[in-house]
Amino acid sequence: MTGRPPLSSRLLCGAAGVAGLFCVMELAGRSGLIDPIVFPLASTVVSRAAALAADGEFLADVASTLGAWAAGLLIAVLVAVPTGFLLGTLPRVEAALRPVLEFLRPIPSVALIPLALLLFSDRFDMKVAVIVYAAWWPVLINTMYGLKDVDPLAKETLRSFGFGRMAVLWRVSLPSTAPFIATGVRLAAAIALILAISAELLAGGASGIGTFIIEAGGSPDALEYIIAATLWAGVIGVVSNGLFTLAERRLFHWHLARTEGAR
Amino acid sequence: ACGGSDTPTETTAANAGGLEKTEITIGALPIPDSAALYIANKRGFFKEEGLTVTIEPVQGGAQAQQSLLGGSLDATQTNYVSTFLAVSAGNKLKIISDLYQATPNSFNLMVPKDSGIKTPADLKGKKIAVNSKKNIGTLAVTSVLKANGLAETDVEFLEFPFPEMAGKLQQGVVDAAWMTEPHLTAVQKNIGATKLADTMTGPTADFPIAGVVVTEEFTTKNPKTVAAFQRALAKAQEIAASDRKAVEEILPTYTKIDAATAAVITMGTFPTSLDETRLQRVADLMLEQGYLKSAISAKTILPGASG
Amino acid sequence: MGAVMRFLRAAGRLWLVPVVLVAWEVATRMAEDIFFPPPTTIAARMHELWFSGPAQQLWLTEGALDNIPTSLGRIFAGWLLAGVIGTALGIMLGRSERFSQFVDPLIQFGRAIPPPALLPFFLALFAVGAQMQIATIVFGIIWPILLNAGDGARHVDRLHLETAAAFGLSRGQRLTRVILPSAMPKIFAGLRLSLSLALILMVISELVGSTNGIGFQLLDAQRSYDYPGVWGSIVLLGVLGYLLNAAFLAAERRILSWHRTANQTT
Amino acid sequence: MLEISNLTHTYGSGPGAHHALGGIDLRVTQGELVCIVGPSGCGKSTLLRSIAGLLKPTGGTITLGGTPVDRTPDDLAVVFQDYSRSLFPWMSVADNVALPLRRKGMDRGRRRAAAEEALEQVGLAGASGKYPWQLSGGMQQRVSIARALAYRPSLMLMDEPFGSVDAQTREDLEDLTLRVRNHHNMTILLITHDIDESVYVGDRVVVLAKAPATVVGDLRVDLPGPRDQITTRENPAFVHLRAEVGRLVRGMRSHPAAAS
Amino acid sequence: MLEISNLTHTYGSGPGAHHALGGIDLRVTQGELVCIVGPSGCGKSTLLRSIAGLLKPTGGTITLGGTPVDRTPDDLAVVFQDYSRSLFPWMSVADNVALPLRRKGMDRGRRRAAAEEALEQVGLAGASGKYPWQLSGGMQQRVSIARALAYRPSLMLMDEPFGSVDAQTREDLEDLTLRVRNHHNMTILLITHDIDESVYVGDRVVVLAKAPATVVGDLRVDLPGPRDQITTRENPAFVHLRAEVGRLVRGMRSHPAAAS
Ligand SMILES: Nc1ncnc2c1ncn2[C@@H]1O[C@H](COP(=O)(O)OP(=O)(O)OP(=O)(O)O)[C@@H](O)[C@H]1O
Ligand SMILES: Nc1ncnc2c1ncn2[C@@H]1O[C@H](COP(=O)(O)OP(=O)(O)OP(=O)(O)O)[C@@H](O)[C@H]1O
Ligand SMILES: [Mg+2]
Ligand SMILES: [Mg+2]
Repeated sequence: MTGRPPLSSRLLCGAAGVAGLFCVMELAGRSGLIDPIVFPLASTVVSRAAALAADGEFLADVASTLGAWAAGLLIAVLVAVPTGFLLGTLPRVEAALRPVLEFLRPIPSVALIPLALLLFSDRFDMKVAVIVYAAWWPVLINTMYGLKDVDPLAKETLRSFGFGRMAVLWRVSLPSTAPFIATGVRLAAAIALILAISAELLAGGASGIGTFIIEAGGSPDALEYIIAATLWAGVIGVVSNGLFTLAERRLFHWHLARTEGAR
Repeated sequence: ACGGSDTPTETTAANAGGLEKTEITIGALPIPDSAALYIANKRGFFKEEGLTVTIEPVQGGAQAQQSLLGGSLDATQTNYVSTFLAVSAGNKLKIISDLYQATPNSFNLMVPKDSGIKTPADLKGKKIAVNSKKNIGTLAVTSVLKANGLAETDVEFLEFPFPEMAGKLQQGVVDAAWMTEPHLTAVQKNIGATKLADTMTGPTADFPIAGVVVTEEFTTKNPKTVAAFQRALAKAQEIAASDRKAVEEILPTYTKIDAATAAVITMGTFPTSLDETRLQRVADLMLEQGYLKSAISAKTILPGASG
Repeated sequence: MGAVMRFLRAAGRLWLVPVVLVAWEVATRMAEDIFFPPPTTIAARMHELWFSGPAQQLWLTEGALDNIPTSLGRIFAGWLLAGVIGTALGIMLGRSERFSQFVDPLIQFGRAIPPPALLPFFLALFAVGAQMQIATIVFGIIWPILLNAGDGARHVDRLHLETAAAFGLSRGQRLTRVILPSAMPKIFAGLRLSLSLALILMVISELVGSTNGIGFQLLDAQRSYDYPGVWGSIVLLGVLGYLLNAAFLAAERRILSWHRTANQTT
Repeated sequence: MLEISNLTHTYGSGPGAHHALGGIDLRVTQGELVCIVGPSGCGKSTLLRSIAGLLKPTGGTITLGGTPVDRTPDDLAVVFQDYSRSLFPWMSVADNVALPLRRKGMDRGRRRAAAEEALEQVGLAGASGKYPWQLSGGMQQRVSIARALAYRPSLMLMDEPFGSVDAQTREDLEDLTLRVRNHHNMTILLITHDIDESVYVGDRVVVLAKAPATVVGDLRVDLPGPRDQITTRENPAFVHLRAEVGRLVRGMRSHPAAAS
Repeated sequence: MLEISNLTHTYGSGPGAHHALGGIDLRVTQGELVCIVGPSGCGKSTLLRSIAGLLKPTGGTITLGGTPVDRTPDDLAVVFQDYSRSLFPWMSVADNVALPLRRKGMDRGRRRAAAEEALEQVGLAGASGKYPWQLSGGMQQRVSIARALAYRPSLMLMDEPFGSVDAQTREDLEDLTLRVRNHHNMTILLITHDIDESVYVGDRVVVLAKAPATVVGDLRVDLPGPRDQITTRENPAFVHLRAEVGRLVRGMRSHPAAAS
């Protein structure tokens, strides 16, 4: 617990890391290691991305993508955590459902987008459905594995005081699984963003980062536009992850204190 | 199949022409082919007919057709090869307007600077990039190959998005690339690629490329709306066909092609009428090259004929 | 006798599968939608595509031999690479605050980038074909392993680490005997997620510049409007995923046996 | 109140099986405080967990107030041997103590007050806002005692509850336990390794023999009540009983010791 | 060998800070066995963890054999108070004991043999193939003692090492510790709550006062060696020292007790 580096140093180090990668990419491009025709120079991409930040239309696209992302992620978590608990605590149900779930899990959400297009007449619903489908797996799996990791003595303690199954779930299993579920949510957040963009790419639509990429596809500078938009997707990922990490540090300080030991 | 007809059709008071449906969402690709749609919208041709048309960018024909059936789109731009394939698979689709037709040098086979490939006959055993297999690209390239004594199996087609083809040519991942505008102009300028062949000659000369497609259900339920749409779009096609400047002006508004590029690229033509015999050429060539298992009459994909 | 019982019990666990299949068949037959062919049609198409070959090829068709092993090879190569790199990097991240400060933003950045959008980058770095596809798979599936391993390594019970420190265990021993085992349950959660993701990424990586593989076949069926073929590929992916997962769980049960029994509730 | 007959338990099966309990018979009446002593690993905790319904014994019966124990009985509190793992790290000390009181239908304020009171009784008045991992081992153990005491169960099971505290605190806790027991007429089963303690707090001392555990001694402690740390321990009856239990634990079964 | 001067430690900062060690001075010479007693929560474990280099004290210095302790010293073994959490659940008991021996450069066979021997010494001959969670609390504690003993460190730190075992086993372990110490000339710091034990095994008994911890007593135990559970405990010097320590712990600082 002691001596956690202050936020500023985290930011600084992170910035240094990003700058390092930028330089490597730029050098690779300039030295001809990566032909700029094949993959544009880092500086070109960054300046394009910077220009996009001032482009109102692009910002509207980002907002639209984020809307679907947030809705999809929220629903995915709300569905996956209870399901994870159900499956994690009722081995019979888990055994019965497992074949079906394990069959569904590897089906590429991208392959499902065409089907989703057939089923939903509303674009937003379609996007959200696809996001939920892809994003709930990490939350589900992490919930189930987290449940296996709960200290049995902690559960027995509560049971010995006469608490029922539900109370034990709620008061012991949930809190001690929560940090691991949170990791699942962070995984899901990135996947949800990926799916939001992919769905827009495949399905089109009025606005969204994916739609922006479609529009850029017809341009001679398409690659630069696409990669600049991708850059923003990455930035959104970094920011959202930062927020999640902050929330986790607040919520699970007990977890850190107990485990952040001698390094 | 699902949902399309369930969308409640709004009939507003302003609906003078007794249209069954006044609000239409149409999918369009951000390429020159769909210019007339945007012209019609911008100049108010749709409004004049009592239609409110929303144009949404889509990436490809196949997904757009799925959106059509799912109900998130009422109509969409499509290329004819995709349409015939879809119809042969049992989809009930109707073409209601023609949008775009090839001209010389609008779809060329490009090779890198100083390539050893001098004529299409040199392509034997080589790799060719197309944007999508089993589509116009392969169809057109194959007809060029045939004209040069090669068969489709003599080459290997690889799929790459148009924007990446320049890089693939440069890296030598492919030996030739089938490209269209604005990438054609860009690839010549950026890496000095040269034209190996125009793929829109001979059997593919003036080849029909793209049109507007709806479901059969849509035409039977909304005949007046379809007619209104056709009238409005025809006006715009007229303008696009006769006034290149109009197209050049509209292009930067819905694509990321700037005015300077728009001024120099080679464009196809914008047909003003839907012609069955021209469309039949597509189906016939597809049958000849084995894309279709049995002959399809172009009539079946035109409104009025129930297929 | 034991084997028979075990078989019966295993079969008993699969009871939901026929139920789902029958429901699916009935629903699709009633809907009569060309986009949703009934399972029997899909099965027939799958048989035609992959399982109608000569006996000496185990009834696999050329199409099957051409596409399935290549795809599986890519999946395994990608998954193993991702497992090794992800675990190693994850543990470094979990154990070194410094290191994680520097690279964390890059990782979060990379994680949020849609793998299809990175195809051009991999295409630029690697020759088209297996190398580039494996790179795409690794890039797409490494995150769950990386994050979970990092998490597991970060949250090793403090007293375990102190014990290791007190007895002067070397860095290597601390890693292999303490950190790795205690992060193992989480790493396995990541590996299991990634295994299915590998199938998905395999499909995505075969969408561009590829000439064979299950993903390529899926795409091919899609553009030929061969709906039973599309569904057939999806079902094949599902079945492969199920089998891979079952094998994985069996391995996990062996490796994490201490964990299962140590934490079983009485 | 509690009747155990021919209780057996075997951990695992096959060649690695461990026969922990080998037929235990025990009756405890309402309000009694029974101490259980026995060598390390003999099966005391196993017995306790069976009574608490946390473990399904492989044989025999346990009835509590006439009804067989097949799940955790109502109105029971347990102080676990592994106290540090039985506290919830995500809750403050006070919340840990107050949590079971929800079962009693107490409102927030009364739960809080009861927790504070119990913490004060075990000498942790100032620690209520801290988290368990901020406490020393002995303090954690006292929190888990406070949790059980605050609950005021009719049956309390304590597994080496005073093992990690200093002598002075230990005596205080022993007296506290006795006071609370008298006040609320609880039945208590207390496992201890301290023979003096077993005689001092117990109404009876039950001695278990090594694996598989069986009852080898059951001594009634007839000491004049109320007990007092100094006078009781000086009582010749206490000294005698202590020696008796000591001999039983050492397996000497009441023979006069040869040496000394 | 070990020198501690003016050691202070404060947990946390700001209003919630806890001042655990308030300036401890202590010198331990090579081969000495020093027992540390003090009330629960006074800071004994904190002191131990500082010596083991597991915790960076906020003030003062610790030197071991002349070099300041800033990381975990070499050739050290610790028996943690929370023994159950300090065993690795993914390793068998024998592997847990054998693990540190890798540091000594022993080969597999010798590690194994040393582990088996140590387990036998603590009375766990049969348990080597089991996992820690298959053992009773007292057995787990003995495993962690065996691990430390098998390691034969030059400095051993033991935090209430015999708290969870029965009286008989406890005596055996005390004697074992003394034997091993004499044989290998180890230096041992042993925290205990049992005053008798501290006098019986210690060469010196250091008494800590309650938070913040300071040394309030440092008694040399001058009992005729080799110690023996029966004769030593009967020795009047033992009885006197025990009373002395008891008084110090109770804060009575050598005044004759009023009562009794
Ligand atoms: N989960 C388990 N699996 C297998 N064996 C077990 C398990 N738990 C306990 N045992 C065995 O059962 C026996 C009795 O254990 P128990 O915990 O009841 O002992 P105990 O009397 O409480 O000892 P202690 O005083 O040391 O706590 C021990 O020999 C132990 O090895
Ligand atoms: N991580 C921590 N954060 C805050 N305070 C702590 C922490 N660890 C210990 N303390 C406090 O420091 C004091 C001394 O704790 P320590 O564990 O050293 O006591 P101890 O003498 O070993 O007691 P016991 O005999 O009960 O084990 C206690 O009051 C405890 O509350
Ligand atoms: Mg026990
Ligand atoms: Mg302590």
